[in-house]
Amino acid sequence: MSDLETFRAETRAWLEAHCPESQRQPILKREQIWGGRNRVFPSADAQAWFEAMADRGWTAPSWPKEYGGGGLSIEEAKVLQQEMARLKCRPPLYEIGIWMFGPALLAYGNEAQKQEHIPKIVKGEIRWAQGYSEPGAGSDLASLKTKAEDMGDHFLVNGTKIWTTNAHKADWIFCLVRTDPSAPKQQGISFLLIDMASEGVSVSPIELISGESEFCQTFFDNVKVPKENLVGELNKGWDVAKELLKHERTLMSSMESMSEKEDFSLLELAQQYLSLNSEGTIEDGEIRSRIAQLLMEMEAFEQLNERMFYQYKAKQVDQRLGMLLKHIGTKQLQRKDELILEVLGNKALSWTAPTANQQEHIVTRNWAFNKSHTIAGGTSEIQLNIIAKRALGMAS
Amino acid sequence: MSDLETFRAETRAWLEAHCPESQRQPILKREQIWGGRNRVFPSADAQAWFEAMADRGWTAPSWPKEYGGGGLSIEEAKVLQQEMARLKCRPPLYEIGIWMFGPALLAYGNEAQKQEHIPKIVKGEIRWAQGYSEPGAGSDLASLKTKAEDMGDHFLVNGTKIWTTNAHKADWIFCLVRTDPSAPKQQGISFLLIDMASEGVSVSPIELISGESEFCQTFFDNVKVPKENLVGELNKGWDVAKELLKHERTLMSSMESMSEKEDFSLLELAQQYLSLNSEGTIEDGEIRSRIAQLLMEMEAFEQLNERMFYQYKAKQVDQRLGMLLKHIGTKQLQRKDELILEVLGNKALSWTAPTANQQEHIVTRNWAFNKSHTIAGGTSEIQLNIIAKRALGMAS
Amino acid sequence: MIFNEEQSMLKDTARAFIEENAPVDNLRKLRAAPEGPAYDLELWQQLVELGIPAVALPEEYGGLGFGFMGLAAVLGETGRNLVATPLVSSVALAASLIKLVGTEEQKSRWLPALASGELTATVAVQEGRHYNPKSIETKWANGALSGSKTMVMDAQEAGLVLVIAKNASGALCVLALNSLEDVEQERYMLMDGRKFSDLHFRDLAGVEELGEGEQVASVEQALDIATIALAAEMIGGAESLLERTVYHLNEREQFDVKLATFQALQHRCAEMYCQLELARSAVLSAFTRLDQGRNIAKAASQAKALANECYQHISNEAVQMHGGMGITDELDIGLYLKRSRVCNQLFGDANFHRKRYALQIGI
Amino acid sequence: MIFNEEQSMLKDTARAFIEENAPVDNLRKLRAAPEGPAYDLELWQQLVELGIPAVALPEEYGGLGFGFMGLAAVLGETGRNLVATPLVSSVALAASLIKLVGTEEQKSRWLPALASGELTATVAVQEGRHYNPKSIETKWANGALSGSKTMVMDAQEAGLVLVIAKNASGALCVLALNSLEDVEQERYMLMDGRKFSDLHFRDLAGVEELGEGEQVASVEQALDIATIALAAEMIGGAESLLERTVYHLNEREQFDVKLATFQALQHRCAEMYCQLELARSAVLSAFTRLDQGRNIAKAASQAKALANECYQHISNEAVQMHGGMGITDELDIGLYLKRSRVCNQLFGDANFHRKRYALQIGI
Repeated sequence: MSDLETFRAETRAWLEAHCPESQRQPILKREQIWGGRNRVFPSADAQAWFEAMADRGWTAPSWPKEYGGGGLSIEEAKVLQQEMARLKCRPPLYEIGIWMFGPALLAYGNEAQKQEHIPKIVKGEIRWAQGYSEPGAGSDLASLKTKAEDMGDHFLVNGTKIWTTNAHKADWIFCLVRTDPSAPKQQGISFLLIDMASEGVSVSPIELISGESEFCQTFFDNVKVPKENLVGELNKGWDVAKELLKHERTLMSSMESMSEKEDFSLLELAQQYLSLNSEGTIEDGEIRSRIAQLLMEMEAFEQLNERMFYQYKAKQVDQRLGMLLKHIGTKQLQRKDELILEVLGNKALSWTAPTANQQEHIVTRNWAFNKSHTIAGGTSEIQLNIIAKRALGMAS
Repeated sequence: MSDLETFRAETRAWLEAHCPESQRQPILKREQIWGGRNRVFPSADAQAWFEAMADRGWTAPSWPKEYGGGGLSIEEAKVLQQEMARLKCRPPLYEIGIWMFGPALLAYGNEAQKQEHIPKIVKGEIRWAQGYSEPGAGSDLASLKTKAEDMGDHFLVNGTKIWTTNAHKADWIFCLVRTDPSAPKQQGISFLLIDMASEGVSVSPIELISGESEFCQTFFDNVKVPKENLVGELNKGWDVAKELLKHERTLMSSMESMSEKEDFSLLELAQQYLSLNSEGTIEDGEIRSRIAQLLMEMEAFEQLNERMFYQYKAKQVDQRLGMLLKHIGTKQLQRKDELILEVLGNKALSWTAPTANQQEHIVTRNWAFNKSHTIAGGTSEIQLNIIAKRALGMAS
Repeated sequence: MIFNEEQSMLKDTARAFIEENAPVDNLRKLRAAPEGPAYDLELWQQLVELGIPAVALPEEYGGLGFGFMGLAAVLGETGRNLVATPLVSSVALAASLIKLVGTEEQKSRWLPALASGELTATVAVQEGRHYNPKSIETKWANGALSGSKTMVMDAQEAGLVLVIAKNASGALCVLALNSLEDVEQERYMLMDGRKFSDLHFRDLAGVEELGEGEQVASVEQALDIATIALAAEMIGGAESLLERTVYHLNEREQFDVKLATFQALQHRCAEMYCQLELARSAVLSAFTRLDQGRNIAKAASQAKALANECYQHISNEAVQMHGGMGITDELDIGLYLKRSRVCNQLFGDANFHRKRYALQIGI
Repeated sequence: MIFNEEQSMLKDTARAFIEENAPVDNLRKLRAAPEGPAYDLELWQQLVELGIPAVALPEEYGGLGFGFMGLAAVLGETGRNLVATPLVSSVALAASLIKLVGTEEQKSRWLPALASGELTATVAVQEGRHYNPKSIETKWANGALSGSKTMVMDAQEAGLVLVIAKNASGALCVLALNSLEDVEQERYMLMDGRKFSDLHFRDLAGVEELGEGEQVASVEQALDIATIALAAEMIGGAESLLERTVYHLNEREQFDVKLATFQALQHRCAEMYCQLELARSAVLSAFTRLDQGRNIAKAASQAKALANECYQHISNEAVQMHGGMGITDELDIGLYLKRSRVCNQLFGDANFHRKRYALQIGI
């Protein structure tokens, strides 16, 4: 047996032993475990499962062991993912610190910063928020105006950030701030960590078209930030941001599978809501073809991801393919939502919802919320620009 | 009875009396009557029908009577068109002079030019070609390089025109030429009429992907052109060209109905080539829906044209609508061609064609030829630019 | 195909009135009160005073005889500002149904009241998840009405509820209820902030039948009238969205240039405009046919299918082109987005109407 | 999902050889001779010498055992330059059919000859206007073969023609003809410049049966292998078109700037690239499954449907973006355009495969 096969066998056995039956069911949004000082576990099972994983560092399987991570190789991490999928284990931790901030801090943070923050992310003790966008800036991130003035022993921060996901629940926020107002746009920006408990920080949730308020505006009014909270060099924050954006894009493209457990499959909904003929196939030929077409393309998207994994393993990475993921993934997700609406008919229109069941209710809210996916984290238009210029080499 | 109703009754009676039965059948391309010094009528009936119409000036129904036109009002012309459609009369004359050049000459030509050229167009005695585009210029018409030097008593023309439709069959060509090389692009251009029989004019047909060669390259090598052949003012040729382009765009959008008689209807082909169920409806639900969708949109395009006609009549013209016609019409035509290919299956693939019938053969060639419609006469991309900027007022 | 002078004046009047009195915020107020009325009753009273409910009705029943084209002009305006009114449920649908199906006595009893605005009515049609009047199961037999209806518009506000059912021989018929007192009702708000009702009839007796005998063709025609009325409203909404989007792109700068200068956005807006004008042409053509007394079965399906796709596409593009703000409830864009999806389902989605159109043209 | 070292080397070899020896002009020569061979026989001999026909066959029959993934690598390259070869008809389809259906004796008789290039074979499948192997009517009964086949590839060049028929009990079976001498043939050129044949069998006797008994599953699998082989060729063609288009846009100036700088064109090219890589991933996944010995029924339909739509869309866009020159026969773009439409029909159009995929996933 190869090392990897041994690892697979051991992992499978360990998961079977440590993942309670209740944690192998599709997860509902309200049962997700996020990091945070004040986190509350939805059940004893959930807590046990989380703690077992966090102890092994498997909340961040491929991070270095010295900071509490799992220390797995990329192949081992893939095996862990496969085995978890096989047993239908719930993700132990949902956390922006795991997905985006951690990898960037590991790359750009100093030793003290890594020691301070990474273990807490792995253990889910701190919930992080992102402070990039500003009102009126849209995709033009670099036009940000929030400023951090050097006051000798600290920075004094003033300004407003928007789209700070769940900032009202976050303990810390990582921000891009302008430290040199005279420099050209992308220069003069620094990457700063700010404790949300600091004086002068306030948060106001934004109501979305889905009725939810996951995004916030975060206001900084003369907030004092210690100088040791600067990540990377002064005025070089753009580099850290770019590293982080890489992870965000990968994340966005996998949103689909992340939210899958909550929003049910197009295939199953079609079988449940459409008229079937005696052989069990969908009677209406038009919608049947449109569903098949989308499912084919979604399968191709998975195959594209798989191809990239094998390229990575073989060290033959085609950099261009990564640039496609966000646009393809989010567009497919929205097409799927629209088709689901069509399949459900008037059952998908509920809002206050006495006539809709829980499933129908979630489907509708997801449809509305998911309109954000082609906007947040780099709009589709920006993605297409990138593909044209960088992947295809079109002149600009 | 209103005047218009009287006119309708008279027109109907006249058409019934003068349009031979053979001229009420769908016309084949090879039976189209084009203008020209050397035109040959395909049959005595065709000649009789052409001459009856030309005598009344109804080859150009709304042109002034003094130049041989029909002198009809816009409403009367519409009635004539409707009655011809009702009886399925063939168009008596296919001629670029009728569609595009004549209206522009009526607007910009001097009295002598109108007297010289217009009656011959109405009578189909001269076949005209258009000399606008040049090799390598694409949509950037104004970058043209063919030059006409003022030699005192004549212009000396040198250069090459491309996409000169049927130039190898034409008697005369109207050209845009550069008369002031020092002026900015769109200035310094003049509108010149050139007899194709002039010394130094030569023509080379271009083979298209459809296998046809309707388009040519036309070369001018020290061609002497009399000064009286200048239309409009010197260096103001762009104005004449714009007038003419208006008619070209209207024409392109009606290409569909013009070629309809030759390429059969999607509806009929679908009924002929697809499996029908016992009620006569198409068995395959997907293709049935796609056909219905396109037919709906094509009907809406006709309704749009109808709406514009009523706006015109009521003097409430919405200028923006005219800008949409070419793009919508040509795109629909190409979608229709693709659907027909799909409906015919491998029957639409013939080229040398022993296994295909005449209908299948024409369908295939049309599909290939019609790819030119979204390129010639202003590409779809240019049309969309125009719509965005002029119809919607988007900033440029 | 175009508005005549009277109809154009009516359109201008409606636009001016609505701009002044019915901003989109009105819908937010209705949405904030789930138990409240389905539409602003005071505003409706003002529209009544302008004579709107009488526009399309013939003069013999107290109507103004402007033709349905006049109603189309008004519906485009209510659609532009998402104004909730009983124009579709009562004026287009219920009044047409009474006119087409009712006995002379019933017409005289109800149409003048509908024209004057004293009475509003609604029609219960839909059953199940997807609109399909061919598969109605509500039964009218032995003097009793049984079955369930869903997506009924403005039911609580209506003084008269017409119910489409099948009689003992399986043919379509219409029942008229002056009250919902003995009917089990569930009222709910949908994503567009409007209120709809489910009605359940259990052997309901003492119901008046509208007209006499089989009414298949007339019922279908009344439904077609409602279908194109809704389509006219939808075109108004899509038009407003496109205008708002172009305005936004012309205002907003990014990377130091106006968003409107990006060619990719220009082309997408141009495509939307093409789609909008095609759909609008189909809707106007259907209304023209209607006023000419011609059959509109095919035209209604064409108009609704195109309006559905147009409103859906433009609402998606509008959200996307407004960027982050487009997905906030603060902007009105999301309200149009959600309204478009409800309109999609009312009187049949695009798939339903494509199939119906195919049938009409014999394929 | 990716090429291994051997397969990558094979791909590089194939590309170098084809760039050098088989420019697109080769196809023009074949097209100019309607009565001439279906493919360049000399070029094919050189490919044989490179061992290409042996790539996917097992070593026991004289093959190289590189797996079908190796063949996919070569097909991508022939697709890029529109090289006509019997790789799909003989190497992918006929060889697979013999391997899956033939008796041990038949395999030993034919496979080594196919591997060495001594023999090429073809398979007659299609009947009627649209590909559908479920509705085959060619009959094999009482020792006689009757029926008609269309769109048969490379028939005149083949030393062995396999015919898919139904036997007396209605099950699929395969017949092997060593010669077409007693078969009525019509040979024609299609729009892609390639030659195809119609074959008519009238109570043809003395025909050898391939294998024994019912062969439904094996025949279907062989057809699936041919389907993905063609899809691999199509991806190569689409890839080449996209490269040519981007090159053209980067070269050509209009209004004093490069066409490539127009954002609307950039976004359309980016969308094409997304579509291309999705389709390519599906094709590579199907070949991987095949080499792993897994069922490819669903994968083949997915790959072909996506390849069809991808090649069709990219070829249309390529013509449009090349402007006037795109519609001339002088440029190669039109040759790809026409090849894509023929490929669409071979082994099933997108509609056929969408339905087949739907069936596979149980809807």
